[in-house]
Parts: sequence; C-alpha cells; structure tokens
Amino acid sequence: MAYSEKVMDHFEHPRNVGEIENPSGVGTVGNAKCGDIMRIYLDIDDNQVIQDVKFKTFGCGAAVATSSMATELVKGKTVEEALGVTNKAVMEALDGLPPVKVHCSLLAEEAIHAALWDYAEKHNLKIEGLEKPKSDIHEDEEEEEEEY
Amino acid sequence: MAYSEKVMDHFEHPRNVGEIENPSGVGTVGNAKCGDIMRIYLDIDDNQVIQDVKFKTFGCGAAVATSSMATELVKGKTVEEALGVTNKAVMEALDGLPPVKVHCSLLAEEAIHAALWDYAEKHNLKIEGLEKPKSDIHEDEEEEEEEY
Amino acid sequence: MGKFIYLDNAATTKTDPKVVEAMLPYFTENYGNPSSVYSFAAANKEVESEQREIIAKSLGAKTNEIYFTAGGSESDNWALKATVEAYADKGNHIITTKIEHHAILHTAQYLESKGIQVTYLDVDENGLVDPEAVRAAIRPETILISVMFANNEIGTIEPIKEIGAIAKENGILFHTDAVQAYMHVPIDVEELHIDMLSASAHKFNGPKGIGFLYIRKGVKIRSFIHGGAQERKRRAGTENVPGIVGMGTAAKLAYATLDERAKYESELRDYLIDRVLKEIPYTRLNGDRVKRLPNNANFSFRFIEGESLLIMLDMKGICTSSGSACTSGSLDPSHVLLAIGLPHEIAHGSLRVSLSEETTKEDIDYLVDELKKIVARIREMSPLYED
Amino acid sequence: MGKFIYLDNAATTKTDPKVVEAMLPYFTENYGNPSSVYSFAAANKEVESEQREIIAKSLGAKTNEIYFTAGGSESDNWALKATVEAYADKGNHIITTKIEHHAILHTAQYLESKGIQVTYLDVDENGLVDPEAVRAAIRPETILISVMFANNEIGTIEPIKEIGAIAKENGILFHTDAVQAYMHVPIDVEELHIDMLSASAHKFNGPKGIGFLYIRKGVKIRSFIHGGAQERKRRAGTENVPGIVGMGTAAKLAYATLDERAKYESELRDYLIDRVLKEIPYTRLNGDRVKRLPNNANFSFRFIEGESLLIMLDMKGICTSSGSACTSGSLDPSHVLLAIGLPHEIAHGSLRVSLSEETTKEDIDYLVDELKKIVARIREMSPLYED
Ligand SMILES: Cc1ncc(COP(=O)(O)O)c(C=O)c1O
Ligand SMILES: Cc1ncc(COP(=O)(O)O)c(C=O)c1O
Ligand code: FES
Ligand code: FES
Repeated sequence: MAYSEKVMDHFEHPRNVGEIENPSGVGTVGNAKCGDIMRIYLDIDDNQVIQDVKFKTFGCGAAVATSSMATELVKGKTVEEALGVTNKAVMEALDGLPPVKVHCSLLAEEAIHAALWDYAEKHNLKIEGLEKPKSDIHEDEEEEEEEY
Repeated sequence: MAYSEKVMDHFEHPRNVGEIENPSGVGTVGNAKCGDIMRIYLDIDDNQVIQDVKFKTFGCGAAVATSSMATELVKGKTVEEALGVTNKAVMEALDGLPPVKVHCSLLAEEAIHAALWDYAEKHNLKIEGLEKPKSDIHEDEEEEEEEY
Repeated sequence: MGKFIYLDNAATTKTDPKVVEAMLPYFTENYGNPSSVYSFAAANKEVESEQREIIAKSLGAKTNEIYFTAGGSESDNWALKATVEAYADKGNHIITTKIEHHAILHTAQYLESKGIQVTYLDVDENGLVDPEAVRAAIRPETILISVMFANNEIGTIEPIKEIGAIAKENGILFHTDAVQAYMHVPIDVEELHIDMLSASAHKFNGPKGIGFLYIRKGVKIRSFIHGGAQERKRRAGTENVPGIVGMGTAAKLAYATLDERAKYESELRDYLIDRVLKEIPYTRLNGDRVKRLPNNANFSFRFIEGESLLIMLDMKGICTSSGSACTSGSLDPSHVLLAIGLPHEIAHGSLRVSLSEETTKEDIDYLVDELKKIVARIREMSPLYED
Repeated sequence: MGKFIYLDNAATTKTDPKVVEAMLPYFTENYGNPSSVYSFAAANKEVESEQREIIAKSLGAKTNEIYFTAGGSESDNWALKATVEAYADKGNHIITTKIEHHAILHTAQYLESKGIQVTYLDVDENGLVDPEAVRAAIRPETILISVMFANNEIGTIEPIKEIGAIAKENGILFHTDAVQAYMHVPIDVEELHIDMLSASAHKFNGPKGIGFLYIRKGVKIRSFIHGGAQERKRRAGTENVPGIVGMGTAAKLAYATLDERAKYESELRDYLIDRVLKEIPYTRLNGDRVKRLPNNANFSFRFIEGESLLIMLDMKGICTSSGSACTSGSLDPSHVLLAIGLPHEIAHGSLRVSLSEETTKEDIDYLVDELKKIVARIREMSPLYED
C-alpha cells in the first residue's frame, strides 16, 4: 500500500469523527463490492452554509482518510459549493490514492450527496444538480489486462 | 560426472594405447547410440595366452578408461579366461561408473570379443561361448520414469 | 525505527542467517552449472542431491521423489495440471475443497475451463473437511484428490491421514498442499498415504523462489516446464543452486527443532488466543481450536474493517495480515472465511497473527494491549457499532 | 588448486559480488512479502518496480510489460503454451527453428502432442535462419513465430529485425528466446518488432532461478502459474525479492558496460578463433564468423570425442563445454550441430568456449596451448585418425 503522507495523516488523525444530534441531513452509503460503509452528518444553517459535519466509516484506510478529508472540504461551504466536492477533488487534496483505492473516494462523494439529499427532502428543497443517491455504489473496475 | 579416482587415473594415464603390427586378432566395435568407437589389438601365443594387447578409442572418458582397464585385465590371460572379462568385471575393477556411462563399458567387452573372434577365424578355431560380434552395440537404457 | 514485531510468518519468514551463509559460496565461488562436465561444477550436483536427501528424509520419502521447483505455486500448478493430462484416459474429475489457496483454486478453475470436472468440498465452521464427504464425492472418473494439509488463513489442520486412506482405497492419487504445514507439523508421506506434496522454502526460514514437489515413485506426471534434462527430465531449467542449498539448509535446521518449536509456539499461540477472546468483546477465533497450526491465530472483530486494523497495528510497529484481500487487487472478502460461514462484514474484520520461534511473550502482550486500544478506536468510528 | 580458468559463461556466469551485496538485505532484513499491507513489506513492492523499470528501460519497453519468472525455461514455456491457448480461435500453427534451445523445442513437441502444428525451420551451414523461409512458412492459421535471438551453442545471431518485421506485417505474434543475447548485444523491442522476449539472470552475472518474460501490452496470454495476484495477476507465487533485486542490479551493471564489454570480448574471441584455426589442423569454426555473440566460439575437431576433451581441459583447470550432450543423460549429438550439417562423428568432437569480461589474453593463450597438446594426444588414441 503506497498511501501518501496526507492519507496517512488523515487516517491516523481523522478529522470530524462522530455524530451530530438532530442533524440537518444524514447520508449512509455502502460499496457493494468491498462491503464498506460510510455515514455523514451535516449541520446546515438557514443560509445553506454547512456549519458542522461529522462522519463514521467502516472501511479501509483510504475510506477513513477520504471521509476525513471530505468533511474538511465541505465544512463552511454552502450546499451548492459542497456539491462541487467530487471524489476527484478529495483525492487531489490527499495527494492521490493507489489505483485499487479510487473507489473508496467515491464513497465519500456519495455519502455527502446522500446527506444533502436527506437535508433537501427534510426541508422540501430542490438542489440543482443533486440526484437521488443509490444506497449501493457500483463502479467499474480499473481497466484490466484480459485474463485467461 | 562423478567418475571414480580409478576411472580418472586410467583416463589420464591410459595403459596399452596404440596398435600391434600383424596382430593375432583385431576387433572394432561402435556404439550406435553415442557414435563412439573402440578397436582392440591382440597378440596371442601358441598356448592361447594373450601376450600383448593395445587399444584405440574414439569415445568419452569412460570409454577410454574401460578400454585401458580391459586391456590390463586380459593381458597374460588365456583366451578362455579373457572371455570371462565382462563389462561388469571391468566396471568393478574401476570402482564403478555413473549410470549413464554403463554402456561405455560394454564397448570394451564387445571389442575384446570381436578381437577374439577375429583371432579364431584367422586360426580356424572354435572358442566355446564366443559369438559372432555385432558391429554395432545397442543396449537398453536405464529404466526411466515414464515421461509425458 | 522504534518497535518492530513481525507476526506474519504465514506470509513469509525471515531467511535464517545460517541459511544465507550456506548459500553465499554458491553465488560467487561454486557458481558452476551442475549439468557441466568439469569437476568445478559437477560438485554442485552432489551438493544438490545432499539437499534432496535432507528433504526426502524429513518426509519419509526417497531421494529421487523430491523435485525442486520455484515455489509452492509452481508445485501446486504442476501437481494439478500435469496429472490431469497424464491420467486423461482414466477420467476427468478431481476433488478439492473450497478453502484451498488460490494456487490450487485458480488452477482448478482453469482446468474447469478446459473441460475438467471439479468438486469443491465444503468445510465445517472450523474449516475442517469431512473425510466422508471426500469418499462421497468420488466417481469412477475421479483421478485426483487435492486437499491442503493446513489452511494458510485460519490454520486448521485437515484430516490428511483419513483422506489419504480413502484415496488409496479407491486407487486415486492424493495431493496435498503442505506449504503452510511442512516443517511446522511432522509429516510422513507413507503413514499419511500422500502421493504428491507441495512445499515452499520461504515458509520455513528458507529463501523465496524455491520449493519442491514430492512425487511418489510410480506416479505418472508430465513435465510442467519442458526443456533441459534437469530434475530427472521432469523440470527443466538451470538449477537454482543457492536456492536449493538454502532450502536444504533451512529444512535441516527446521527439522531438528520441529517438536520443540511447535511446543513453544503453540503455547504462545494459546496464550494469545485466551487473552484476545477474554479481553476484547465481540471477537471470535476462526479455525479449529485444537487441530491448528502451532503458529497461527485468526480472529474476527465485529464492526471492524481489516485494513484499518492492519495499518494501525503497523503504526505501532506490528506486522500482521487480514483475511480480507481488499488490498491485493481483489475486494472480495476471504473465500476461506466465507466458506466457514462468516457473513461478509465480519469476514472483513479479521486478523491473522502468525508467530515464529523468535516471538516472545512480551511481543504478544504488546500486541494484545495495542489491539485492545485500536479495536476500540475503530469501533468508535464505525457506523455499525452502537455501544 | 592451481590454475582455474572459467570459459563456460554460456552455461552460467559468476554472480557479481555487487549483485550479491544488493540482494543480501532482502534475505534477513527486508524479508517482507511485497503483497503485505504494512510498510515494512510494502517497501519491497517499490524495490521490485525499480528493478522492473531498469529492465524495461534496457529493452525500450514499458515497466508493466516485464513479468518476473523463475528463469529462461519458464519464460519460454509460458510464451509458447499460453499464447497457443489464448489464440486458439485464431489458429493452431506455430513456426520455430531446428536450433532452438530445448526449452522451446521440447515445449513445441509437447504442443504437437496436443494437436498444435509446428514448423521447424532449417538453418544454413552457419546456423542462420532465412527470413524468407519464415515468410514462406506462414499460413492463415499461424499464431506465433518463435526464433531465438542468438544460439546458445554456436553463438549465431539471427536476423531478428527482419523476422520481426515479417511477423508484424502478417499480424502474427513474435517471440524470441534472448536468454543468450540479453545484455550481450543491444536489444530494442520496438525497433525489432518483438512481442515477447525471454531472458534469464544467471546468464548476465545475476543469480540463478530468476528471469523474465517481456510481454508487449495488448498481447493476450493466460497465466502459466495460476494462483495469487502477483505480477498483475499473470504469474502467481510469492515474489522472489532477493532474486529480483539481484537480476535488476545485474541488468543495471551489465547495461552500463554493454558496448565496451562486447568490444573487449569479441576482440578476444577473434584472437582465439584465429589461433585455433591456424594452429590446430582438421578444425572448423561452427556458427557465423561475423553475426555471432561477442563471447562465443565453437569448434569441431575431427577424430575427437567431446567429453574426453572436456575432461582433459578440466584437468588443466579449464572449464568449457561440448556440443555433445553425451553427459547430460542423452547420448545424441547436438541437434544444433546436426542442423548446420555436421556429420555425427564431427558433431561429437566440438568445443564451446564462452568468455566473460574477466577473461584475459593470457587465459586464451593458455587454453590454446593446452588444447593443441590435448587434441594431439586424443587423436593419437583415436582409431579414426591415421596420421
Ligand atoms: C537459449 C537458451 N534458452 C533457454 C535457456 C534456459 O534458461 P534457464 O536454464 O535459466 O531456465 C538457456 C540456458 O540454459 C538458453 O541458453
Ligand atoms: C497454502 C499455500 N499454498 C501455496 C502457497 C504459494 O506458495 P508460494 O507463494 O511460495 O508460491 C502459499 C503461500 O503463499 C500457501 O500458503
Ligand atoms: S472502502 Fe472498500 S476498500 Fe476502501
Ligand atoms: S562410449 Fe559413448 S558415451 Fe561413453
């Protein structure tokens, strides 16, 4: 596992672990392939600014680090801005992930989307560009050499 | 090649190399498998005692050593006794040969038989137990594992 | 670098410095090709057969029944692929189990793609194969039974003797992948009716890249690697003399200490198991409690994902491994843990600890103390865990 | 022990002490299994890919086109057996030559027994394959052409570029056994249109038991050794890290000196050839005078049997080998010498001298002086020689 220093740092000292009581939105997603699960809690104020965010993750080192980084990236952002925090952005902020671990960062993106969806539903809002989250993420593997 | 010391000694200092002019008998045999050739010259007196013996060999180390040892073994013996110098006896006298080299010792036995046959023919003798030599020796290989 | 405790001896072992010392002359001094005529190299042929003899003796086998390979995977591939061809006129069915190493499983799957019928036997919750299930799976066209000696993940030792007897009774070849067992438990190929056996040197303090296949005399088997006349024409390739000397030396050293080592390691293993099961809640031991490798312990911690656990242990200087293959390209949980009936998310949180004779009680105490803290911390982070 | 002159570098080479030094830490210090999660072992994964890079660069290939194997024989077996399966729907015909190493020839014969059609091309009296003969042998169902880069007995270097171009033109895979050529002559897989290439570390001062197969990206090929996910799932087995480091280090050292070494060795080789042909009667040089490996000379002495010659040279402290396989189990004369048209008894009396960069002019002089005496002595003993 060639994890970057940033990944290791976020893994060792994950930011924003925990729960929020009475959150504005909460999202839980799982990856069907590896069986890992991530849950994100959002506290959003009336100006649609994310005031607080927490996460819980049952997953590999990359899953923990991406959760941690994702929460940092969305904190203080507006809902609209938070939608722009893609898995690519998270990975870049972590100085990259090994190829087999790219799917883990999707978990973070999807968990945030799911929490935002939950927030939108609860508050009867329509957020431009946000789709109903799937509960399970499926992703195409890296292109592989044909095998025999 | 795990040749015994005796083999190496006879190889390094082969006894009785050479030819005999006007020999009582001469025999040449070859091994069809490895292509090696051995020639033995005998000088036999009127009492059927082998007075002198010489050899020439185109062959491997074992072929040279067995030729050399075989000539030593038959020298001074009667024709009848010489018939008893089998390839087994030659090998024993050499402290054995590696399994793949057993066939080389047959060359020596057959060359002596061929020379004795030549002697018998020239002198119109019938030697008990001596058969007409084949010019080429074929021998079954060591038993081998079945291969696939 | 602080603490360093290596507890992944099932993955590979440290090459014994005595083994390296024995190998060294064969790199730069006696480097000759053993097939050569001159005495400089021919001596290596004898060195080689000395190693073969050491290994043969350790198994109750004959010297000419030991064939050197490049490791356990090659031995396994050879045993399966080549017998299937050699016995094609007898039948096209082989029997193996669901918990074999991938070197057997993927080979069997490959053979299936070539039209071979394969029965993958179930195991019980401790990973044990039932000999009667082996018997029941036999068909007239069965040509080979391959059951591993001991499992590499959960350490369960299979009833090899019983299976061997059934194979023999039915005139069917019996192969065992003994990569984890050889030099960790005593093995006698006669007593256990084993026809073929795979082993790999780096699992018993020998070097990597060398192993052997024991092939009982009389077993028909084609070459797997065709070419030169090495290994009695059954395995081509310039002999890896330093590797062979390394494996022989390792076998000699390991054989001499086998009983003593097994006793020491199994006591330490039991101490570890007892502490973990007592001190960490929601934990189970995987594999049979008694019929298990002396140096193997395997736990599942609920609500825990394996890789995180490994990395945190690594940060504390402890090397272990997980049943989860998450990290090695595939993301599926271990086929072995699934075969013993663990649900996916529990199979994910498993930890294999494999000891060596160098492991101390202090090491185990340090491991358990750290493990307690780490497990608590990860559970804290887990959305599955509601305390 | 008196004189010792090693002139059998085509059989195997001395492992460079620098290579051994580079390997040593990976036995007893960094012994971790590269597939493991913890940092202790994961570092080995990087070391491995550094070696892969060194080798890729030396061939003009990409890093992920280099697959480690246990040596030249495995590489050859893999290349042939696996492509034949992967391309079965395209055809069942392969083209090779009569002078290949047994690792190719016996594999091809094995494939014939499985229903594959094999064309074994003739060579001319210097051992050269005619590219036009390759072209003529191509059929619609041809899936693979395998022609060795340089012959291991007579040293002839084949017209690889021309053959590669023909293969490419016809959309047929091209494999070359470069075990004797790699690191002795420059090779660029792009320029020469090579799709697969076999090499073995112990032929260029690396350790025994490790080699590689270059596989161009896009070539379909199944695993030869099935099992774990190593080598991008194409070659299972715990990686032989010391071996890989040894091969990489040897490649790095050899690549840096390639041109200089080739120049030095070929000058010495030419000096040897000139002296032998001039000073020993009834002698011929086997193999092409110009298109030949820098370190190879191969002679036939009429009326002389090979083994006797080798043993006598051995007694003088000189290690060489013979074209005759008399000693390695088979008694047939070399298939290569027969293929270039030598009659049996002449093929029997051949001598291969293969130099290294450590060989000196004094060594060559000593060899020739002794050779003259020995050849005379054996001829004296030969019933075929009438002076
Ligand atoms: C041309 C050629 N191919 C293949 C091989 C086989 O290589 P190895 O013995 O390393 O398996 C050799 C050397 O023995 C060779 O010279
Ligand atoms: C049970 C078992 N079989 C086969 C193998 C493969 O051995 P190697 O990696 O030495 O090829 C291993 C170890 O990796 C193993 O544990
Ligand atoms: S989240 Fe499943 S492997 Fe990383
Ligand atoms: S006589 Fe032919 S190999 Fe010995």
